[in-house]
Amino acid sequence: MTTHTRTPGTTGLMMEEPTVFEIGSPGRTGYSFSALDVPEADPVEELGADAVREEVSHFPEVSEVDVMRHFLRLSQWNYCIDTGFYPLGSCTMKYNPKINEDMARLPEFTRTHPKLPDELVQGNLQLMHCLESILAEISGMDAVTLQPAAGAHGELTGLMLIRAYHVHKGQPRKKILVPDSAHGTNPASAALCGFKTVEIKSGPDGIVLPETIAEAMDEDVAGVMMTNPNTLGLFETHIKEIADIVHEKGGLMYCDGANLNAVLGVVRPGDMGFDVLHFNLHKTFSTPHGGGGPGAGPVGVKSVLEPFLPSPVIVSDEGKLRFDTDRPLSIGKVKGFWGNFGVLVRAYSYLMEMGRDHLRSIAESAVLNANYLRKSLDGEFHLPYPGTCMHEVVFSDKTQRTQYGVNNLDISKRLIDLGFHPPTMSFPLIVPGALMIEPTDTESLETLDRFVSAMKQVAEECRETPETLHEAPVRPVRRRFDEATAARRPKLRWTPSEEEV
Amino acid sequence: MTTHTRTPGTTGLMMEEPTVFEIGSPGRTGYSFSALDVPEADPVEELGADAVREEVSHFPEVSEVDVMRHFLRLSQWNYCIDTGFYPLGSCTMKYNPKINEDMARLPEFTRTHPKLPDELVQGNLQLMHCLESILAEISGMDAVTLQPAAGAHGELTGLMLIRAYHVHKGQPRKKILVPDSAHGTNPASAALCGFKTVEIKSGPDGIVLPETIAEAMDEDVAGVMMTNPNTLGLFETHIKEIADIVHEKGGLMYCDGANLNAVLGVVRPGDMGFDVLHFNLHKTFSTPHGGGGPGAGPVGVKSVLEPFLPSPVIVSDEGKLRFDTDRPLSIGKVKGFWGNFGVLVRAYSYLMEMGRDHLRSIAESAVLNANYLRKSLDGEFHLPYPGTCMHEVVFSDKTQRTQYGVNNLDISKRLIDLGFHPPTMSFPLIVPGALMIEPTDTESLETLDRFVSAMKQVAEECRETPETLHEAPVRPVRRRFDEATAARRPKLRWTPSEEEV
Amino acid sequence: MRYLPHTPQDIDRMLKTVGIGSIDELFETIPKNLQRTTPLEIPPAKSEEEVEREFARLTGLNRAGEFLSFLGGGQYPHRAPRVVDHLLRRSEFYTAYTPYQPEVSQGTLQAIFEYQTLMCLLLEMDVTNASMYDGATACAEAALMSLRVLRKKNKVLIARSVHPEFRQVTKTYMVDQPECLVEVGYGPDGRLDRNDLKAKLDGDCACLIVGHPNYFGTLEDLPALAEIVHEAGALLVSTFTEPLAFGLIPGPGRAGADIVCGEGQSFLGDPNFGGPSLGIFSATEKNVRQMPGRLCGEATDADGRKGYVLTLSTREQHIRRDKATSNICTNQGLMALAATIFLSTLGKQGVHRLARTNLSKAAYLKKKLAALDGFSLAFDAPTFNEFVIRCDKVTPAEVLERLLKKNVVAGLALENDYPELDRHLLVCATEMHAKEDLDRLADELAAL
Amino acid sequence: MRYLPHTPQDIDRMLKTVGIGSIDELFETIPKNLQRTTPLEIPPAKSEEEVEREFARLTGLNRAGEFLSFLGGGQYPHRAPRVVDHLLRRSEFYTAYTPYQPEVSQGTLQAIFEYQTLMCLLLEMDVTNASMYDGATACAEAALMSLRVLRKKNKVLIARSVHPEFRQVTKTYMVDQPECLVEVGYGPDGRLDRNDLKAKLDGDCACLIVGHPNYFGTLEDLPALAEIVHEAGALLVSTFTEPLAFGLIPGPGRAGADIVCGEGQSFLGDPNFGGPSLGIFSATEKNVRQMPGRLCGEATDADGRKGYVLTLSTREQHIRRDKATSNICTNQGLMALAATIFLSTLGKQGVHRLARTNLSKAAYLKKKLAALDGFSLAFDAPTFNEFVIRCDKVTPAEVLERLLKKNVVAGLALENDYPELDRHLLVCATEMHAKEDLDRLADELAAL
Ligand SMILES: Cc1ncc(COP(=O)(O)O)c(C=O)c1O
Ligand SMILES: Cc1ncc(COP(=O)(O)O)c(C=O)c1O
Repeated sequence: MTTHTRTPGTTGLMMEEPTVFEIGSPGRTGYSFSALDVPEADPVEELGADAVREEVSHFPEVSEVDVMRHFLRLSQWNYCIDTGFYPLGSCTMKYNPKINEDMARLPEFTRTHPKLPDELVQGNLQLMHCLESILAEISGMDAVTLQPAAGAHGELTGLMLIRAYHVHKGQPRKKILVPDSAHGTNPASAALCGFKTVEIKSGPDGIVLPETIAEAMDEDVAGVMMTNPNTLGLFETHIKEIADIVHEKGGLMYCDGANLNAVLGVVRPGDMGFDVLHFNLHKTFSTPHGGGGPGAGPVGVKSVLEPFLPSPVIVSDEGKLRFDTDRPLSIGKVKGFWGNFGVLVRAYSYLMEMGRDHLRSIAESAVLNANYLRKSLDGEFHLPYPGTCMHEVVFSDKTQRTQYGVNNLDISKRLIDLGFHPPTMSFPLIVPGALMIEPTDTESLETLDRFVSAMKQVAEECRETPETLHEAPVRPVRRRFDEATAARRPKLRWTPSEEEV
Repeated sequence: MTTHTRTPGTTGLMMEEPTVFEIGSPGRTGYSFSALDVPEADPVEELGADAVREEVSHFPEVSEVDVMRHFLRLSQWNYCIDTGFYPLGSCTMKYNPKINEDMARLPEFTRTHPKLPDELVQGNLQLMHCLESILAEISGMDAVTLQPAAGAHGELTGLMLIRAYHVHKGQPRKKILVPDSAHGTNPASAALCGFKTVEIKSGPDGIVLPETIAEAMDEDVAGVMMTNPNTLGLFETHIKEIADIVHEKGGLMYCDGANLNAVLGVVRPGDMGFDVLHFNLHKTFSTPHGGGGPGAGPVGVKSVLEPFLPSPVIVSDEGKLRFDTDRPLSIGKVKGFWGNFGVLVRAYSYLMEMGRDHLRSIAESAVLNANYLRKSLDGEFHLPYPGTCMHEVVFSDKTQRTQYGVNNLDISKRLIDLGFHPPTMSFPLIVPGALMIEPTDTESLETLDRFVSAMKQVAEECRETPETLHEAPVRPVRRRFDEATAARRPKLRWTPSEEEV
Repeated sequence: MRYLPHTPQDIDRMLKTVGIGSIDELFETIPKNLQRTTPLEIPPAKSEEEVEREFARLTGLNRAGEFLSFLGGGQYPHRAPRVVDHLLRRSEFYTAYTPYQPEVSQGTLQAIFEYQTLMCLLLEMDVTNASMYDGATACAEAALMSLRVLRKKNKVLIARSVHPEFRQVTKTYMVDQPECLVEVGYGPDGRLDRNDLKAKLDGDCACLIVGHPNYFGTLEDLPALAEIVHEAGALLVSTFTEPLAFGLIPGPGRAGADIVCGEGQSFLGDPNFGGPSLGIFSATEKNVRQMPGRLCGEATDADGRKGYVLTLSTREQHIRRDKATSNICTNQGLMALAATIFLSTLGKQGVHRLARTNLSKAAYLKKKLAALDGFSLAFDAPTFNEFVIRCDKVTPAEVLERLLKKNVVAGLALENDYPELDRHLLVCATEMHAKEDLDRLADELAAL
Repeated sequence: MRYLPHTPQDIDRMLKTVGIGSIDELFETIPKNLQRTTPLEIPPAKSEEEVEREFARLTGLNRAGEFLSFLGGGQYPHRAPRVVDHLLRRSEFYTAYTPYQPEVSQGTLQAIFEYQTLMCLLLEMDVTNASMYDGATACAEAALMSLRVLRKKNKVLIARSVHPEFRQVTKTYMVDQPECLVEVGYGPDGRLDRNDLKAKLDGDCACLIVGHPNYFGTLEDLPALAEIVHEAGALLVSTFTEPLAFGLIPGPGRAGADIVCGEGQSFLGDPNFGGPSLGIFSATEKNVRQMPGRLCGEATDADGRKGYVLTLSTREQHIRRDKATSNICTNQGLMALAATIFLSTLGKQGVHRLARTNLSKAAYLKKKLAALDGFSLAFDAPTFNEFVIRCDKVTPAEVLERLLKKNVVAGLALENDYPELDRHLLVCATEMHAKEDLDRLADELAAL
């Protein structure tokens, strides 16, 4: 086995660490077995010689100590919400309350097998049932399915419902209208669902104009997929008018609920004219992102779409809850079993603590924070859409790019040096060089002020020492990567070095 | 409130962080209250106006988010076992198994009030009772008390037993013999117990010679306090002979069991002639040090001392366990309630997992590791006592100090730069410039090899670039401190700045 | 509210900066008539203590803890070593986002890289992605990927012995062409019916999807199937619900499977009522650019140091939008990490031994049950840790009901998903079952 | 063994380096006749799963969870916010040693500095050490410190109303001069009997130790006592078992206490069967060099940056050996951290409100119980969250026994520690008791 060849300590506190395949020693293990209390089966006898492998070559051989250190050291290379400000636009990186984690680990929940008789898991069912009602009330919808595992999965599910609705009416439709500011998953979900995506131009103020929709709307349009507030952080003021146009032509309105944080308790998608929406529990309802999931993307619908919901649904029979699979019009299952239950538990815990008393305060705090940043940084960075924003504000690198040759990537990387997670840059596509900043409801004024100082420092550096920005970041454990080469010659797994093969 | 004035990020991952008194905002809180369901009492009415304070001035005003980030950031400034090698001699910094932490958090344990009727806490009592038996068997003692909270507390308790024994015999004695290699707590505990400490010179091989003891031994010596293996990592080969001499003169033998890790399952203090010893559960039995405690320092005794044990003791009445306070000869209580129960749970968990099968392997691994380091570094660093060692090896900076002007502190600080925790330097006092290295049983050969390389690099640097060592450490969040000034003008608490007062 | 930091003074200061007089002005772009004027009708706010009480009430309604269960069928009783949860609780792991910024996400990225490698080693495949939602959606994505790889073909064959939920979700995902999903039956040994396969395998077939082990716990003859399928110019998709089997049996890649995917819950421990679990998805190098999901790859930084980045993202929705290979964005990252830690802890020896322990427990139970009067084995091909018994005298429904009264969940009745298997129970035994548990099931069944 | 890393090959390599042929040779300095030849008679090794089962067995023997308890008397039912344990689980905190190397221990050190400050603010004292073992040993150390500060004096007065365990441990610690510990009685109001004090307070007295609140839950008139004691040239030591009271009442430092010490379990939450808890120890600046225990202080590093170190260590055993102010080495560091996190979370508003909640709950219960036929209040001075009731008709032993049958632990009988209080029960109510709990106690007592 190779050993640590690079500098063993970078700060005396963080270590360089090879992959788990390069540490340990042959024959070592980190697992403890109970003695086998039944006769040991002979694999060859049970399965046949061809069906038995010698070993899983190159699997790790490490102790529990090795495991603990290895992954602890890796963890120390991550920035996270609990380290600091994470204004990654559209991702709603709010604080993940600690009690949620504990509740989700209650063994009475975690140990339940999904196929247990309903009567043994009434607690699980009740939690899910209550969560459905709360989400329905918050969104102004009539019914909710908890099955989808993430936002994009919710989109797919919602679009399938729209599709099934039209098919059921005997008028299958082929097109989905999607504004140009939409998140990439929107067109991708539409395509996966067999729809043709028609891109809708946002108006000059960054919101969709009813006339644009009216123009694109025809009898082959199954629905319109909108995000409200949209990804520019702006409320789609004409939403009701748009919905009327769409409904008039027999279309349905889909709401990407990724930005629901902005309007909790203030306005409900169901009241704006939406027929179906997905929630991101891992955004709005504080469940952790886990470094890339798991999330949960429940879908809420108006009653017209209820018959098509994924099977099963939870129903109450004389106070006893059960899964009902007798759903002839259902689109079927979109996921194994019932959804990301552990994530649902966390969201339920959050909703219990927030309750009706604090729900609106979440939106207020989120929107106030975004507008505070908007005003505080206006002038330093270009604001393509300068009006009052909702939960997030989108700046651009226009000034810096055109005047100093510094782009949004450079600015973001420099923020890393200053102790902040960068904003979102990959979209909205209608803002070239976007810096999409979502401070969320849990960030304090002091944190915002520190971020404002850092952004101002960066703006100053753009003017004075632009090379600092091209070179950034210089402080973390790694600097900028050569991603082009990585994609050209992808190395997607560890492989043993020559002598080990 | 002041804000972060220093560089907000040092590596983009670790942050500078002011004290908790300097963050937050007036009126903010991180605690959630249930509504009061009884009439609100008026403090002035209940307690009198003089007995009510306005507020606790300058107390923190922070949210849960602030709290989480503050302490998480602080944590990132610590080196710990789970980060890497921690060869702090005499401290037995072995891996702290994760299951122990979970078992100690079982609510059926943590929620028990110490004054509950015995019948409601039979689980606690059984755990303690079993732990006592196991410790007795491991040490070769007849009875064990779990009351002392740490090693030094165990020492004090043990010495009190010795004292009470002589008093009870009607022959109070005044002196305790303590070898010059002893840990500072030994003489300090003796003094606290009202004894006069007589220092015993170690022999040329680092161990105590029977003749030295014989010389010092008289009818006023209550006992001899020895550490075996001693703090040089050497086994006191003449221990039985010494014990005979002491016993002959009516004295008793006390064993500082801090180094028990070296001899688990190999030899028992009770079989060497010791009458009383303390255990450090936070060393030998893997309970975490917690950045300075809590520990647990149970005391084991031969039957002659049993009547004097702290009250209460656990006894079994027809299968039911109970606390017995009817102990007329007891020295009394040495701590509130029954001991550091949560620490006892962890040690019990460790002992359950190790069992008789692995206990000796612990000692073997610990001793093998120490000797491997001894041999691998012999020649690079001076070895004052070059023979086979037990669980630790003590080098000195003699070569480096005399030839290159580099001392053990410099060497230690340089190790920090290289990603290792330094060895113990403060003792044994008989080795000037000591580097006391205890690798423990849970460290792998790869880790030891990396440490050897680092030590060799340091030795090389002493020869080539000694200034590197004087300046070390340069990598962690702070460099060497001016401790002299800190002690001369002590600032032992945060105070508000002028304008805040 | 302890998570909402603003004090009234903070709010005043901020409003001043924003240049407005009240919070409500922030919402002025929202038409007044749409805004709510009354609070939502949801429960009132609770303190932390009250939240705990609510959860105590809910968990008190669950009674599963009192029951001895032999349920498998896609989710298996295993326990993760304690160290796994200790590491998952590291804020740096669970409160981070998808690692878009590699410089401050090397921890997550290296862990994904290790996960991808572990799965490749276990399944004997070239490439594994960073995770899918679960086994069922992974299976569905495999069908769609096959259709992308072989663009001229439009049919997907799926073995009836593939997990019913995998089949259902695949059908849902094939929204455009449900009729193109064609089932292939199983033979009396519980394996794929090769005659039926040969009858249905034509030039339009993009792939055959099998389970290995399949839903009956049975191992397929993968090399033979690979040969047949490849000969017809189609891909072999091998799915699984119990990847622990691969600690003992060869990875499907060895037999030539083109896509291997399935459910990774066994490497997480507790079933968690079915989620969050882990969708594992592996393919051959040659088809990597048709893979769904994120991929982590090695890269070099500006100082020449090795590290990791998300790569080949031109396949993905944030770049390709409606031309992406999948719409997946958030996946099951933390679960992939959990599996990585669990498998590292088990290691080479452990994964073999744990698999063998499962085999031994199930073999013991199988033998005992087969010997009972009134029960027989349904299929005779080899099985790993679950198998199907036939209830010759009492109906499965009655077996289940009567054992439930004895606090035993005897297994899963197959009739719902397989009307033709109306006397059949799927029974599972793992390392979590002590011998006395296994004996108890046999005794209870004997006593019926 | 998963914690012991060496494989047989590793051991061979190491033995070769050491230059010996077998492990046993490592133990050659241990006389053969002392070495064991047979394994120890302790239970066999268990797997992780088996360890869990053993603990399930043990916790199953505890029945306290089913009981409603009104026990206080030195350990109080409070709950720590969940965030506390999340932070205590950080390896960087709990697996570090005492911060001897400040450059890599700034986290622990700054937290200690914050702890010291919090306690100084709460108790209105100048200096607080990094912690003692618990309240009882802190009290004992306060007696010894008083004797060091006033070296010519040899007597320690201690109020009989100080927690019995504090008194017992102090007596144990005064090993050399047990007769020098003199008790001062209490009056009919539950406070210190000033006449008795005056009678005993002579020129040999180094200090008076009182409880505030004392063991009966009663608040002392601290300013008056301070005056009397100081006049006699002695120190006032104010102890406590319920520091939450200081969220509402002035810190003892304000009244002039010279040493303030006690038990900090209330800031940890769960009582944990009495430990590990937290010994809090504060003193005045002027006597800092006579303090026991570790102290953390601010310092400047080589780059001029502020940081923290352990300081004034010339008082301590590792430097001073038999001349040290105490023998304490390992203290209760992690518990001090827990209290720091808990108190930071509570904050200025919270600590006041929580204290007031406790007062309200206890006041409500006190009023209810006082109104019951057959029960009366024993003392009339103000109390915080516990108080003594007199059982006028039924003996306390019988009250306890009969309520135990109803799953209620009604309180603590005082007779054991105070033979003169043989009809008395100490009853406690905190924020953990719902109104219905309090009503239930009253109802059950009424029904006797
Ligand atoms: C606006 C928007 N829609 C949809 C998604 C997709 O959600 P998920 O990642 O949960 O699939 C995102 C996620 O970033 C988003 O920001
Ligand atoms: C040899 C020796 N004796 C006694 C002690 C004191 O133990 P504790 O710190 O648990 O009080 C130590 C602690 O380092 C030690 O090394």
